[in-house]
Amino acid sequence: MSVHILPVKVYVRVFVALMVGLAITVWVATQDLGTWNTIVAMTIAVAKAMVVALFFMHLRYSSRLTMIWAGAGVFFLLILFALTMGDFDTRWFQVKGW
Amino acid sequence: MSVTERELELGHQFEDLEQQTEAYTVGMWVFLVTEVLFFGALFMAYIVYRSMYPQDFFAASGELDIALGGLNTAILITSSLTMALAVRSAMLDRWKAQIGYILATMGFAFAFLVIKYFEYSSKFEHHLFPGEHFDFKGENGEHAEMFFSLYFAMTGLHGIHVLVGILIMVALVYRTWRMRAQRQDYIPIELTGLYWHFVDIVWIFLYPLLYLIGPLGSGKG
Amino acid sequence: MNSGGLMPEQASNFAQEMDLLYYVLIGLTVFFALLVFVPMLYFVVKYRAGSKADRTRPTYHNLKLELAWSLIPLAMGLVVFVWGAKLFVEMYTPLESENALQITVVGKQWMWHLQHPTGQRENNELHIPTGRPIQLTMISQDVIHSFFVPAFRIKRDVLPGRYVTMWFEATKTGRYHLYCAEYCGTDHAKMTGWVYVMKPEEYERWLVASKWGAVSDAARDTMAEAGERLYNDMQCNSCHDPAAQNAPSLAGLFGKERRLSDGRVVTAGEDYIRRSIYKPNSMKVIGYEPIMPTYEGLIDEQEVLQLIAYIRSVRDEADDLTGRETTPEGDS
Amino acid sequence: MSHTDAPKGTDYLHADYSIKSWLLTLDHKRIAILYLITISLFLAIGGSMALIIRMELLTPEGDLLMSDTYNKAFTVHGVTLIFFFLIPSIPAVLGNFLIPLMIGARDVAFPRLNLLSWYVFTTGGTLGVIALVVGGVDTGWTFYTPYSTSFSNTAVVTAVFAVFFAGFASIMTGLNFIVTIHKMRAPGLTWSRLPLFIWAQYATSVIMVLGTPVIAITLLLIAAEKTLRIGIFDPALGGDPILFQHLFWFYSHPAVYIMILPSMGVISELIACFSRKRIFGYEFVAYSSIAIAVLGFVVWGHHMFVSGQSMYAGMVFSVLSFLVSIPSAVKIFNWIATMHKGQIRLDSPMLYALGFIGLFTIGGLTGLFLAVMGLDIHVHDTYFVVAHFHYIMVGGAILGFFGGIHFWWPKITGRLYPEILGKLSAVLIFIGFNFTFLPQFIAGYLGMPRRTHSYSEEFQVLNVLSSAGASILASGTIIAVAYLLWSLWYGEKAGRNPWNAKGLEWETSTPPPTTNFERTPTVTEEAYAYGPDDESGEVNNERD
Repeated sequence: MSVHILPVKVYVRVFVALMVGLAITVWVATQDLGTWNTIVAMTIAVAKAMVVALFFMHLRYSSRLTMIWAGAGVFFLLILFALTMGDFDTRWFQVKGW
Repeated sequence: MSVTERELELGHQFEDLEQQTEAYTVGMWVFLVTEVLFFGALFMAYIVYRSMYPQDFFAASGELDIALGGLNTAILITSSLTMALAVRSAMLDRWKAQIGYILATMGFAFAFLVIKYFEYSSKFEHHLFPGEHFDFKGENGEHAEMFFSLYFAMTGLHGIHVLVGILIMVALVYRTWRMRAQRQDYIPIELTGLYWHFVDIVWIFLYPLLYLIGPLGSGKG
Repeated sequence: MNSGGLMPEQASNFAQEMDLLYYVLIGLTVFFALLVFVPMLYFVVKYRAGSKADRTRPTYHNLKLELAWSLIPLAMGLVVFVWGAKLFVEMYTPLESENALQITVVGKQWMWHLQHPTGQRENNELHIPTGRPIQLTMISQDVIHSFFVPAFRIKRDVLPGRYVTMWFEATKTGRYHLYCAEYCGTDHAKMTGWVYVMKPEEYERWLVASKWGAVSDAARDTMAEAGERLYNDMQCNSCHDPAAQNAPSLAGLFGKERRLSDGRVVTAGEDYIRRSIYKPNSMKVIGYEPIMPTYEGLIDEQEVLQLIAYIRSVRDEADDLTGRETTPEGDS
Repeated sequence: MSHTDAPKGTDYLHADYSIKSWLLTLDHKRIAILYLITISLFLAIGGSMALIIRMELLTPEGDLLMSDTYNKAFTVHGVTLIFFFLIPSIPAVLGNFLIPLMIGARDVAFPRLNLLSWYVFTTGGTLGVIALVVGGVDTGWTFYTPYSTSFSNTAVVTAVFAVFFAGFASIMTGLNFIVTIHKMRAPGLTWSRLPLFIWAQYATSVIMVLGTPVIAITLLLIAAEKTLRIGIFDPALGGDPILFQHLFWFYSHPAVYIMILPSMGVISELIACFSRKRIFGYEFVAYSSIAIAVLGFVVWGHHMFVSGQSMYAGMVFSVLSFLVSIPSAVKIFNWIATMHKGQIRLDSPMLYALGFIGLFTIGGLTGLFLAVMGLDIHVHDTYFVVAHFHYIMVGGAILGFFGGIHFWWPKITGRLYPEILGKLSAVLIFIGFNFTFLPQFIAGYLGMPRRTHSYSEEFQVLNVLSSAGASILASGTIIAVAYLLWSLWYGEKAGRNPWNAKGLEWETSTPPPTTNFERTPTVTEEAYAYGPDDESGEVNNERD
């Protein structure tokens, strides 16, 4: 990972983006979009997390290995979510059966 | 400050500085993977119980103060900025700026914990801490205790991480001050920065999931 | 019991197929074990250090071989998976047929309570007829137990807080072991019992005989009657009678749709009734005030099952006349 | 490679005799020795519990122990052997010692973290054993709720906290190995030239790092629920015990691969060395380790077919469980193919390797019985399951560990163990093991439930057989431990490469100097380069 020094401007712009993201999240929460509320809130949160990871944590300038490991954590977490919810959300099918 | 590269501390097991830096960075990211899964299991419980008792979660979430939560999110984002600038100034060997930014980050972190303290103490007064004398007067609060169990588990674990972050930063400031005369390795500050940004990312997810659900304005989702 | 052989008795309709599946898998195991051990021993002997075997041109790669011993075992595995899944679904899907004998099982720390629809209550023992499907509706009062009868090849974890069902049909008369398979505490090993399988006429005689010594008429009640007695003792009728307006009438409730205050539409099955009894304000029906007190601790699991049997038996006259499903309660 | 041996007194064992030099060492080889001592103690404790259990099961009525004493005994057996012996054994002992040597590095990436992991492990393990033995925990190693949280009034919180604390040692070791293998390989040592032991250790470290945090938080939730009465897993307060099982098995199934993968790495080394031949299908065996690590995380539901999990999720887990068995099959077949046209020597490490292949094949195939949903209904929670996982854990992991210990014993201690006794103990362990656990398969299908201190009379014959076998297995193990300890003082001095094996760890002197290599070696040929010329097969015990 070469010593990559970013101009202060980049950091400030990232900071502003995060603050705007926060404002949007709060505003969206006051609107009644039904189930869309959560989906929108989560996409904004993921976007903010990506921005923090790529710029503040220098992931964008890190080696491919670091990026793979950053992705691995989230990938295996999603496996846990997907397969466990696969159980909880399909339990009520049981009554109808094959 | 004319100090050659060689005098930077190089572990005996490493061949050169570049290998050491890369090793510490990858090592830190692997540690952050364990933290992702450590918090992830709690998010798993949150997803399961919110899908089981949506109404109770919305009612219980109504008890949380959105403004304080939002302020806390802003504080943590700002502390992330000051930490990033601290890392940048460490890379540029400006140890005075570095100490200044770290102290700013610690200030914001401390403010975050103070706000958390007020939030927690108000919950205790309203008997919202899960346990024997938990009573929730809200409308459909049958499983509100589940929400508060998760609320205290997640924000409590996050709070402990913030506290640990502050302690590391105290050690860091002392080390930077003590070694101010020579050119310093930016690895320690870089790793603390990675840790701190991770703590910020966790809160970025916690805030919408815990505070911003339920009937705020007219929203029900 | 069994003749000290290596296989348990086959005393239920599933035993045959389960054992066949077991033999097929033993066959697969023997096949693959030989596929590994024979070449291994042969090579150990033939190519032992210093032997005069031909060792020219040793091979280190063979893609076709690698693919063969990956895909072929996977294909065999998937065949066995499909068969196993079919058997699993067949065993764990609740029976719809009417002539199934509905036995309720309540697992409690270190004993089994069993109830027949005709009111007989047994501890750690179950008398059942052959030739008739038996459906078990099971729940636990404390920790997770597991209802396991090896001779019938049936097992299912009995969970606290949720009904699970399992069905089988006994095919051979005799006395078979009942075990608790899921570790449940100090006397987990003693939580065993017996299942007596009798000819249908013998079973009828047993039903009558077991009621012979009944002293109070309560002991002679069927489950539904016991449920009705409890329904009145606990004054459920003061609110739930069709005349009273402050609670939804329970007539013909079973199997019907119920619209809840948060918009969800729920079919009123056993779980719904049980949760309404124990946690009423988590199941608020639209259009009614949530004034029902919780009966947690007042009524135990067996009594809830009796209430459910009673509610299941109460026909709604409107249904019988028109015979069609009324609109979900609360839409009127 | 010059054959000059390091002058006397500068190898890592004799460099410094003070206690402080051992307790504060940063040398990965010494930390490996510290780990070896600690896990041997835990093996002794767990193993003795196994003998007590087998004695109890000699008679159908529970007459040797009271029921809750028996429950505490099998909990000590389970928790101690799984969390404090099997999971750390090969990675922390053989991994710590060999990884830097095999990749030509001077030490692991983070030596201080390595020492910290030993202290965390030993503290956690000791606290755990004290809680289990003195306090007594009767929940079994699985801590199933709601029994562990609301109904068991034994020292669950202390034991759970101890396992949580020891889990960090696993995370530290995993993290250390991942960075070491990525960043500290000698020049020329590309991934395709790495010994397969390193591939297996890398895959194990990936599982340790990804799985351990989930069980850490699950154990914390158990402790929180017991102390603060929050209802995450308590059905009365709206919690769901099945969620506990999901979170528990999300770690605990990959944990069984943490136990078996290192042994597979050891077996690859042993088969190659004692057949004097390069491993057949090197890439397939290497990538199968990674495949096991990744697929190991998607199959945990096969522990919960009968537990009230929805049948559709059960089907998904069942299919994936068949998929995860394929990489293990690929490894077994490739080992057999390696022996084709080799120069096979049946020294004791090879006996352990062949024993591993035999027993692990049986263990793996009986696992398929349990992956079939229909059959699992009958055999779940019976002695069939107990026999299956002992075939994998003892027949696989422990045989691999013993094989590795015997193979690298000369390099670790500079001494040779008595070969005849080595062969005797290997055969004794193999016979004793089969004697112990084959009858349990039959008892399992007959319907004998597990974790019961009394059972029905018709199972007695099988249990007596099993207990008899257990004594043979125990005697074989005790003989092995005895002559290994004996060899420390009276064993023949070992030369630099007693097995004439290939691998960087055999290039340096025996026992290796503190900094492993005089100068970092460069690697030019691929792993296991047993060329035809030195396939003469005779073992020259260079005594220089």
